[in-house]
Amino acid sequence: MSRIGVFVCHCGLNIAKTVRVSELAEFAATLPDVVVAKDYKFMCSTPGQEMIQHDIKQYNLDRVIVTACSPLMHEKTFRKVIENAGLNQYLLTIVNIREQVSWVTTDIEEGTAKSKALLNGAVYRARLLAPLTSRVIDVNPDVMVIGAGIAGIQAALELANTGKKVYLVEKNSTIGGHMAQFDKTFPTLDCSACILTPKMDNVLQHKNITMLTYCEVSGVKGYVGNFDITIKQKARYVDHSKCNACLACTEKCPGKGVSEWDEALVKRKSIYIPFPQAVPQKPIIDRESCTFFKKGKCRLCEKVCEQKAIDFEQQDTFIDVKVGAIIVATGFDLMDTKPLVQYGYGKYPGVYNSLEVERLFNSAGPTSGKVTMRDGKEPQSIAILHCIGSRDKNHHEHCSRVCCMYSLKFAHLFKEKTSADVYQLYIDMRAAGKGYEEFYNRLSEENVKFIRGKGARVTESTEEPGRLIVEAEDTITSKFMKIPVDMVVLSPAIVPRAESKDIGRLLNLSTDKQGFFMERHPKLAPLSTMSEGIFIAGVCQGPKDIPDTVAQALGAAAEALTIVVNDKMELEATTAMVNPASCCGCQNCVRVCPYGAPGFNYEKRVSEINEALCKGCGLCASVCPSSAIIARHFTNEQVLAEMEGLMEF
Amino acid sequence: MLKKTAIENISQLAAVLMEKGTLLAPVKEVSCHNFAEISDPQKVDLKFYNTLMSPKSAFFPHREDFVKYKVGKPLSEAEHTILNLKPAFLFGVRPCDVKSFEIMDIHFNAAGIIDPYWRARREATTIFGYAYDINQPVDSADFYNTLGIYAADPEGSDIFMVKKDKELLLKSITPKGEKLLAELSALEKASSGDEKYYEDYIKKGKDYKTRFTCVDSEVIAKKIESIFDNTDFWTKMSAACLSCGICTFSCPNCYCFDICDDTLFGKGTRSRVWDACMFTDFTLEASGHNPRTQVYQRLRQKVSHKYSYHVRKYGVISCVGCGRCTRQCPVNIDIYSIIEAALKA
Amino acid sequence: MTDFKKIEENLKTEAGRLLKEGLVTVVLSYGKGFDENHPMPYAAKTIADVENIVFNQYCNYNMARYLVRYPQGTKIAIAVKAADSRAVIQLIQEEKVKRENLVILGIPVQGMKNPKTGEVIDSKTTCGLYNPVLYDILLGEEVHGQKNALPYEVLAEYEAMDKDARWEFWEKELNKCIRCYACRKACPMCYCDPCFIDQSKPKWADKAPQSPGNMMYHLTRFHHLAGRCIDCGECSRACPVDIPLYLFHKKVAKECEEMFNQKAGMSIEDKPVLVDFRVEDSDKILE
Amino acid sequence: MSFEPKILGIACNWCTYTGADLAGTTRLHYPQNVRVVRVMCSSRINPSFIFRAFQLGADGVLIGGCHPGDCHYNTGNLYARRRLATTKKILEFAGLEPGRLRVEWISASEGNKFAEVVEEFTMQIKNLGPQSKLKIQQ
Repeated sequence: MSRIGVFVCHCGLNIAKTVRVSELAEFAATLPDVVVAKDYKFMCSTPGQEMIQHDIKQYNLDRVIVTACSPLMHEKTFRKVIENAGLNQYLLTIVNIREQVSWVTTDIEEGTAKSKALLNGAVYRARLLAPLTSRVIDVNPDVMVIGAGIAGIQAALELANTGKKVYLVEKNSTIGGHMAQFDKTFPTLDCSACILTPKMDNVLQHKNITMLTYCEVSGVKGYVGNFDITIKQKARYVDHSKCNACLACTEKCPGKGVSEWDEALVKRKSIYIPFPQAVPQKPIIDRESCTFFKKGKCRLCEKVCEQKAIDFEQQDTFIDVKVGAIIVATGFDLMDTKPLVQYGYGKYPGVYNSLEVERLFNSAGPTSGKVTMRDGKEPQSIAILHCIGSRDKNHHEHCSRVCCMYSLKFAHLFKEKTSADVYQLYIDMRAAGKGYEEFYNRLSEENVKFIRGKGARVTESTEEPGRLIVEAEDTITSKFMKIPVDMVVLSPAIVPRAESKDIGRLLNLSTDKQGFFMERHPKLAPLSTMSEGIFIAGVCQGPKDIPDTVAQALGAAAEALTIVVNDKMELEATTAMVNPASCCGCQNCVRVCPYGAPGFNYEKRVSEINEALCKGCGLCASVCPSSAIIARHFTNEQVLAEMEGLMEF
Repeated sequence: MLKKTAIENISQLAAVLMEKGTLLAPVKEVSCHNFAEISDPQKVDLKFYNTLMSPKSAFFPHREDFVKYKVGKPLSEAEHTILNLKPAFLFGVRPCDVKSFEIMDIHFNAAGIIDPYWRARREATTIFGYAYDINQPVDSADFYNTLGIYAADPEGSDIFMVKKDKELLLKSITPKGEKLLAELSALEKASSGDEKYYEDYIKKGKDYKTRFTCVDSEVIAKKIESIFDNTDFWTKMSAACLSCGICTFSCPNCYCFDICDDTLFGKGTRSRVWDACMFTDFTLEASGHNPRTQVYQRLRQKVSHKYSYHVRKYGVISCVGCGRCTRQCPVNIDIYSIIEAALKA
Repeated sequence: MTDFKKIEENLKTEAGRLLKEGLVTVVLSYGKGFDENHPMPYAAKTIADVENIVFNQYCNYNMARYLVRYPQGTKIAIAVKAADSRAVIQLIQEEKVKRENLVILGIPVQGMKNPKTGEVIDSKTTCGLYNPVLYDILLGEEVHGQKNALPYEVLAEYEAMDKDARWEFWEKELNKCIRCYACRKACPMCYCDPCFIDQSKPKWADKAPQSPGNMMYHLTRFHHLAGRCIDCGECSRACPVDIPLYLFHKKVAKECEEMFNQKAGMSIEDKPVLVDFRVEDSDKILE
Repeated sequence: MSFEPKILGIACNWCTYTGADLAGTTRLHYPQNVRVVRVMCSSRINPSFIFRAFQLGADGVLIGGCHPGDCHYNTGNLYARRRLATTKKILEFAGLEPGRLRVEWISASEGNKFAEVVEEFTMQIKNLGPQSKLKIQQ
């Protein structure tokens, strides 16, 4: 016989509005084994918590049911509460009558009836709960950061400065990310390189950071505190341990590849560093365009290299590292706007996307900072089109957040560097950031033409070949407009990196509809993920500007630190175990477990589960034909009992 | 008293008995006959050799509810099942099966433990024994002769029936049977020819031979005890055994049961459900220990219980040679052959 | 087809040789029962035992059932008919026995009979194959030229039934069950000990032979055998109350073959389909 | 009174349960007939749970898991897909209406899908009427 206490929360009116909470408590009191049932305004408040603790002692409770919000919200809170009152934390059951009842109905009859059924299920389940002991594991003190843009760099530096060893993995041959491509940053217009490159250099110099450029994460095993990561070092064909960065090779190389760094606006050598301030300052060979790889002869670079660092035989290698926590900062791509044929990107040379324009402004860019178009001419009139593919139900519903501001920045820079007329075609001007509205106001005074209306189409002028016509409706005047311009700048939707899907899969991260990584909670745990020990920072979680990205990076570093700062940690006790007396030796569990937790003891002819590897999914329990596997906290009995309770009323 | 009826009119007799109480009689199922409570008198069917399941379920049903209770409510609120029985008629029981009731009485209705459920049913029931048809061949699995039972043994029946061509002769054996038979006006009076036929039939029953081995209960009891440790013997005997429960479930003398508590939506029932010593979990103890994990141990237990322990304790073999276990066994294990082999071992 | 007598002779010869040469310690085949019509599964362990081996039309038992009874590593010779060999393959897949510990004596045969009914056992209640799928020694000539038996033809009638009629059919059939568990005990793939239905934690169903428990037992058992049942029909022949369990198993086997493109017990390289997956499995199977 | 079906929902913690929470957070209204059991992964669902649910009187069973490929445990739902498909075939051949068991992949961000599925499934079960075949008659 259990002694169950039931505590029904009103959550102000959040629950009480559509569930008769006092009736629910009265109902609970009639259920077998329930010795006390109460309702209270805010169960998670201090008086609420104290009431639970008081009643545990007064009524000698051995099970507690909190009927409130989702367990994903407050399970941890109430576990602490009962633990502090001397009860094992796993003897708590949460009944979710807010997210899954009161908030999804307007009918108090329905809401109350469903709450009773759910509560009854919880009572059935609570009776069968068993106290569990959390596992304590050793924690590896190192951290891996995936992606070395500003978010990854900032997080890595922060952690390294606390003395933790950081592996910074970057798929490109240099760190820096998108920020290194920018010229100025809004709203302050400080030079992007000036604020970023010192950090890049810090990374290079930092004794606690192992920089793994031109690398990809190819395998992840283990769990929080003990991740085993396999990293693929892609072949560079240059032995960086020998290379002294003289770059003689890049001068001699006859090969011509497309400069990814300059958004394909120019060519680069086949052996190259992406840009002058690249870190590491050592070249790689682009196999696709290298004359030797294509034609079988050349090897000019090899001839000029005094260090004998060129190695055409180099293969991809694999590096294994162990870390305790992971920060994912894989950043973004711009949406490919070619399929949006109405804007003519890829068809008309005068249509640019925003990153290309960033490079045009950049003094290290293809035009050395002069705004000239693909035909070499300076544009006389420019239209900047906001929200291309974003805030658009046909493509991406989300707002890309930074486009308004960088478009204003572009307008300013165009005004500064050319004499062109600049048009801004926007839906709404979103300038909600520190100093942003001020920046917008400043631009209004810089003779930029603001048209409230989304650019609908870009066509070629029939009268003046080469000139473009931007069609739009000015929604303020309700006038349809055709604006002749030389240059069109598209602000495409910001989307997650194409590769982030693979990373997500490797790390078990959920993604939202747009493919951005899902945070554990949108407000209270914006940097944590559903995978314990894995954190997210920067645009891979959702579009944001540099200040927010840096703030998230710092936050993620702090979150990771909370794990690796301890040498031990507690894990959920909800693992599976085998009852050897019932095991029939079919080895189904061994066959299905994604983590290799069950193993077969050939001597005893039974399966055994290595609890350190078990993540508690319960798959083994459901494939066990003889019900020998006990999925702790979700045992067959507990689930069956809960079902019975749910179906009784 | 001897009465008779045409077999084709058996449903009329059934209808009369149904008016008086509950009638349990053989009915034809897809490929066998079984005793069942009759709701349609036309369903009574005497064209059977013997039923698949023994008639023990008339007194000892597969499941017997004892107590109904509510989870969380005090014991005082629990309801005990009380049997309110109408008179019952168990119709068409073969002599070996009739004999089994007497053996089962030892366990349920004799000094020591009296099972109210068994007793109530037993007392409410009038048994119509039914001689084997001695004009038909005997089934090769039967061996009731070995246990001293014959094809037309009236002993133990209240009324005993023999088949005469297309007629059924009914003879009262006990005062209870006599009283009932007198009340059954639907039946015709038997002629003196019938009387003679009946007497002859009973006599001829002795010559209707099943398999037979001379078994003295004391001798076999001692013998089986002596080979308890002969693992080779038992392993060999049980090599084919699958450990299913059909032999024990169909046996008229197996009486093991399990007490089960089943609850649904807070309402519970405590009941007695047949169990079988051939099941692996039969002897599973709460500690997890199981003294009989091997097939040979379980088969040895079954044979020893019937032919040795039961003799030691109650003086009789707990087997009537009805042949059901042999007939139903999916792998043709034959307890008669085991006994024969044991005697030679 | 090689006649029964000849197969019996071959069986005795091979059993004798294997035991004599010490290649195996036990030969699982068929032996004398209490009369001619009632042979029994038989484990010959000595050369003297070989004389007791018989083979006739009633030797329908699937001897694979007995394989798991012997300690791992025991060298076993086993006589198998077509479906029986599939059971052996399935057990090898499930690592209950090792291929290298087995000498498989294949029996190509047709015209086996059900001793209870005298009916010829054909594709109605079994997989309909005549020749063993896997063997080391064949004890007769392969059966050829027979009309190709289709194991799932028998299902058409039941598949065509209205769902309510089918429910009525199964409810009636499964309610006959007396829970003697002969079906699972005769089944070569039901090697769990304890069976889920014997568990007290949790107690999946009542022990009494009544509808809820019977349903839970049989439906779950059908699931446990999904993709594993090799359609030997032994469950139905063992059943004292003649529940046509083979029908249900056939249906599940057929569905599994269609969904997962793999037939149980055909290759020792396969993995049981329900402890396996393919990323490209279609969501259509859930419709 | 119109027939209000009792539907048992079994949802995986990471996707469908979170998705159901999201439906609440975003105040999407849907019928209150589904009572959800939370399990860690859709692969935890033992087919016998489903048989039992129907025995307990569920008129429908709704199972929710992560989209294939997005399982929090990598491959759990890929096993679940096969196992649940087989369960469905078994129930169907036993004579239960196949529409009474439904499996849906609902991600943590698909609160609206959860609400839609519940709405649709509840309608479907209402049309099918009470489930009496497997329900234990007390």
